[in-house]
Amino acid sequence: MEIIEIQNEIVDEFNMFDSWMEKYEYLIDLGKNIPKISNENKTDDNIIKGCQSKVWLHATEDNGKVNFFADSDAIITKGIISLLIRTFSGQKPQDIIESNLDFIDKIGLRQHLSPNRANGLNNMIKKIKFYAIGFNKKINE
Amino acid sequence: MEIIEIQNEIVDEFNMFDSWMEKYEYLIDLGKNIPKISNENKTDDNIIKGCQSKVWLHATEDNGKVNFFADSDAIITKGIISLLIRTFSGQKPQDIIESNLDFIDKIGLRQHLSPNRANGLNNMIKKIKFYAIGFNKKINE
Amino acid sequence: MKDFELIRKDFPILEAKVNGHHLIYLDNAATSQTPNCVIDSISDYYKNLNSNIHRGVHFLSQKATEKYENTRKKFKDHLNANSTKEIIFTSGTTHSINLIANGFINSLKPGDEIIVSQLEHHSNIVPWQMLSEKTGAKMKVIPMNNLGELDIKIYEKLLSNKTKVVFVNHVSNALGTVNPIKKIIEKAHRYDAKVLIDGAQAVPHFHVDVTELDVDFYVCSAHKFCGPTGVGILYGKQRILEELPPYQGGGEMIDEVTFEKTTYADLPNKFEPGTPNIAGVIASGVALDYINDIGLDNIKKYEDKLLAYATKKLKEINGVKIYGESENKTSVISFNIGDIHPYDIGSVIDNMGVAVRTGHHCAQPIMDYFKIPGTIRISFCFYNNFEEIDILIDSLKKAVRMLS
Amino acid sequence: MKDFELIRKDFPILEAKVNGHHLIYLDNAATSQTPNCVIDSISDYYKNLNSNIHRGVHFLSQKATEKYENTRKKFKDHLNANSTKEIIFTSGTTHSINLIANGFINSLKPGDEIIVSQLEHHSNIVPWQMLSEKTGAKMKVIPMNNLGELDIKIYEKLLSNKTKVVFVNHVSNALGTVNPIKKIIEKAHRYDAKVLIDGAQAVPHFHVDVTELDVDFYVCSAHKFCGPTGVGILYGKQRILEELPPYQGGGEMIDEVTFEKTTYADLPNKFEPGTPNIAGVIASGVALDYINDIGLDNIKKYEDKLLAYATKKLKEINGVKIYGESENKTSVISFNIGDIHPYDIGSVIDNMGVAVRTGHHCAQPIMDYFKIPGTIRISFCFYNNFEEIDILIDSLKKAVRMLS
Ligand SMILES: Cc1ncc(COP(=O)(O)O)c(C=O)c1O
Ligand SMILES: Cc1ncc(COP(=O)(O)O)c(C=O)c1O
Repeated sequence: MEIIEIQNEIVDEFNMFDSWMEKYEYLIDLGKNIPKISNENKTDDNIIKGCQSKVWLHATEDNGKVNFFADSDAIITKGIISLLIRTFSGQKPQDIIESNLDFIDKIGLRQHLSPNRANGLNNMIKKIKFYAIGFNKKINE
Repeated sequence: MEIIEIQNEIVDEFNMFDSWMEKYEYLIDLGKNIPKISNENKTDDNIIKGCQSKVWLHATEDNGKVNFFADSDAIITKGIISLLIRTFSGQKPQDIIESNLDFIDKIGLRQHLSPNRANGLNNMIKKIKFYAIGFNKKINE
Repeated sequence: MKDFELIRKDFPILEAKVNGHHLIYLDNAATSQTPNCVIDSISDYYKNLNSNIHRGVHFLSQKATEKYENTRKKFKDHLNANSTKEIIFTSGTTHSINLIANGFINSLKPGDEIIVSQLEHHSNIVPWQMLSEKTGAKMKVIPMNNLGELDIKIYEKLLSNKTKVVFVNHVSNALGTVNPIKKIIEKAHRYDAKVLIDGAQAVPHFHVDVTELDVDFYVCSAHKFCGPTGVGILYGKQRILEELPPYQGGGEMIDEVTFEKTTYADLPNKFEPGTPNIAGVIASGVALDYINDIGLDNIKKYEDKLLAYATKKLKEINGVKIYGESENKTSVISFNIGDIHPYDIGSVIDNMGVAVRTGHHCAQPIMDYFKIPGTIRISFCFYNNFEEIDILIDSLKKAVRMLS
Repeated sequence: MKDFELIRKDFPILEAKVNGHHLIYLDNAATSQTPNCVIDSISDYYKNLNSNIHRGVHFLSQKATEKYENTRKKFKDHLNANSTKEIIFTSGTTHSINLIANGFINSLKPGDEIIVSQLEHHSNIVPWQMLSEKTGAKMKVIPMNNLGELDIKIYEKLLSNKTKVVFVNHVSNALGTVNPIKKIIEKAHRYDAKVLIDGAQAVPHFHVDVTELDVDFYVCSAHKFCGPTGVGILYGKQRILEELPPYQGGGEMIDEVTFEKTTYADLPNKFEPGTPNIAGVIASGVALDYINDIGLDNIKKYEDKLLAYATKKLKEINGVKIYGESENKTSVISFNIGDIHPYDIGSVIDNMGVAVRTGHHCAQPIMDYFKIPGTIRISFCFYNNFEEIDILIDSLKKAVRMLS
């Protein structure tokens, strides 16, 4: 599936819920099933700054596609990053770089995130694009 | 006349005026007739701080009585200090030290003085009492 | 005794709704809410007497200066200082501490020592760290125990003739511990060390008497005692303030300026250059009057009851661990529940209208001590009530259910 | 074109009475008055979103942070900065200048030179004097001529490779002269010197574009452009701000704190420790919107007319001497009448409801140049009108009659 399709799928899923509580519960569920980063990759380099909770993010490239792995000590944060991983894992670097991320707003999450967390989210997206840019360079060499 | 009598006299004089303008005009008149400080006594030591205008104040002792001389570059300030001189010149140091100065409030001037000027006025009174204390010591030695 | 339910009506923000729920504001240690009289005093200032102070000869300037200086007198009286020269208005506790720390820049030298406590807010650590770097003076730390209390025995051992300054908060913002500052001050003075007490979390909750404490510097922020943002109050002993070099240069703090030489004005102006937060300072005085009308003794009694009730109720939740269990505490409870990240709980109950703080509360050394990333912190003001605590407890239980 | 008479209704204080007379407020260079929208935004803040910013996870904190940061964006756009990281909120112009002066404390050394103009406000002299004393760098002064204009020829001669910093105001608060800062900046940059422009008297009156000016630091105060007291805006080039050491230590300006080491946060937080004047900053943004709604071009045109009219009328009074007669002036007239002390005139017309400033206007070097104790200064805002100038002139004539 293309990034845009996955995003639409996520928006549809979230639209099924009426209350923020159900959205949060779903997010927590997702968090529990995040593609876990291996312990040796839980390095300081892989920590994303700007969150009250710690977030580690690692990426590998396989056959021109990027795979993401992450973890956090806070479960809601894990849920959020799992949405990002679902969107971007298995995609081509170029597509990641060019993607647009308005689905976060569309699922009505932004208003339930603290600025602190929103800031953390922006940093996660930055880090994901940063990985993609790196792999893109490597592929094109 | 005793200090308190002079003060009452001043209060009576000012009570004759209805408007601040007349009071100011009277003050300006008084300022013009201030017992002038001689030029050699216009030293930095004799400057009173805390006014936007410069005020010089000098005192001499004669037969157990204090005489004050002053000048200012602002005429209203001169008027104010001339009231003080009228009250205190020719008085005994001990009487000056013990005197009360509420006549300033009674003539309704305080509300027409800026805090800056009120501050300057307080400093003038301090300096006058300071002179009196000095002379008192000398006399009692 | 005041009717604390009636008091709530003075605070318009307590009517706010969050996500359809009534706001329950339990983040008072970060900033307290503002009663109508304080809000009105700000409007009133701008509608009737806004003007630059001190230098003006005109009517408005006179009125504004009078109110501003009268506010200084209120704080002098309230803190029981000796003179209005000992009260400096700043933009906040952080600014005040930096002002004092800078005051020691010429007198400290390598070999000297400054003593800080492990319980401090970053605002009372970083300025001294910067000073220590600049002067070569060493920082020593009074450690705390498991209950969140300072170890006075070790403090005594740290003190010596090398000690030049000691800085401790009166009440810890992260744990609520009330420190034995009278003892701390007395012991420091035996070695001629100066003491700065950070009273940001004390002044809102009980009465402080700087003369009785014999403290050298005492600082607090208006926004923590129902006043506006942007105003700090700094008390310093006159004799010491007179000796300190000025901090910032500008208008009003000088006596005469030429390009060759500038002479500084007397206290308090020496430390108040530039146009101050005039409206804010005046409103801080109104806030002070407001809490004095209620009475700090009444406030203390009532807040102690809230604290005891909330502590008891919290302990009934499975897995709750409270950090800071000194006998001497005010109005703050820091805690975690099981392994759940404090941030997760904070986010969930926020959506239920309950405002608490999570994180390190600008006191990382305390978090390091307990080896935790942070805590959930609830903190009371006198307008909080028992019903709100019940709702908090309920929301916490729901959050735990969602998150485990 | 805006109807400037209608605008007066936005300012409640203009209805005030002094001694039975209508207030005529001509002391706008000291502080400007505040429109209802700004006053209301402060009340609104305390009634609806008061909360400590940045660190909170809860609703109020989020709303307050959003508004605060959105205000930063407004100033970034207005000044045409490159990034919100370049906008620092302080407590005023004086604070901003001290912050920057302190930033040079490690890089200046004996032999270096800093250049100031003779037209400066004490706030832009004293901090640099203090820096000069601490570092051994020398201060050089750009002199002015009889018209109150800086002598650019001499400035060029003062510049050399030794020059590290130049600081000049955009508009002189004492004389109203608009300085040719674009030229001043350009010439300083040829020697790699940094330039700080004190825009306290410029930002209220015309449009300022920091990118076009290529200025390194630009500072102003909200209370001079219809905003509240206690708020300063500091623009600095990102690259340079990043290199400067932090000024004050505290919460929010740090990344991590241990007793061994502290790492500082990114811009702008590095320079905003402690709880800022949140309500004030947000209200400053409202003030900015307000003057932008009127339009700075409209304001400039209208104020220029007021200035021309008042200058003409004043000159008709016998014995009037105006100080500061540059072709390039805004909204300020400094003058004396005959030998009459300015203080006397100020006091008399104050009793007639006319508020002006007298004295040295925190610019003693200018008074020293003219060998006068001070001046009477009138200064306009866009809510002043021609009728008010007529009343001023009338009052001055009466005062002269009384005083001579
Ligand atoms: C040119 C100039 N610089 C600096 C200042 C100081 O501003 P503030 O008092 O707001 O710090 C003023 C205001 O008096 C000024 O006119
Ligand atoms: C103990 C303590 N010290 C200092 C501060 C800093 O106060 P402000 O942010 O008002 O400067 C706080 C408030 O957060 C505090 O709780």
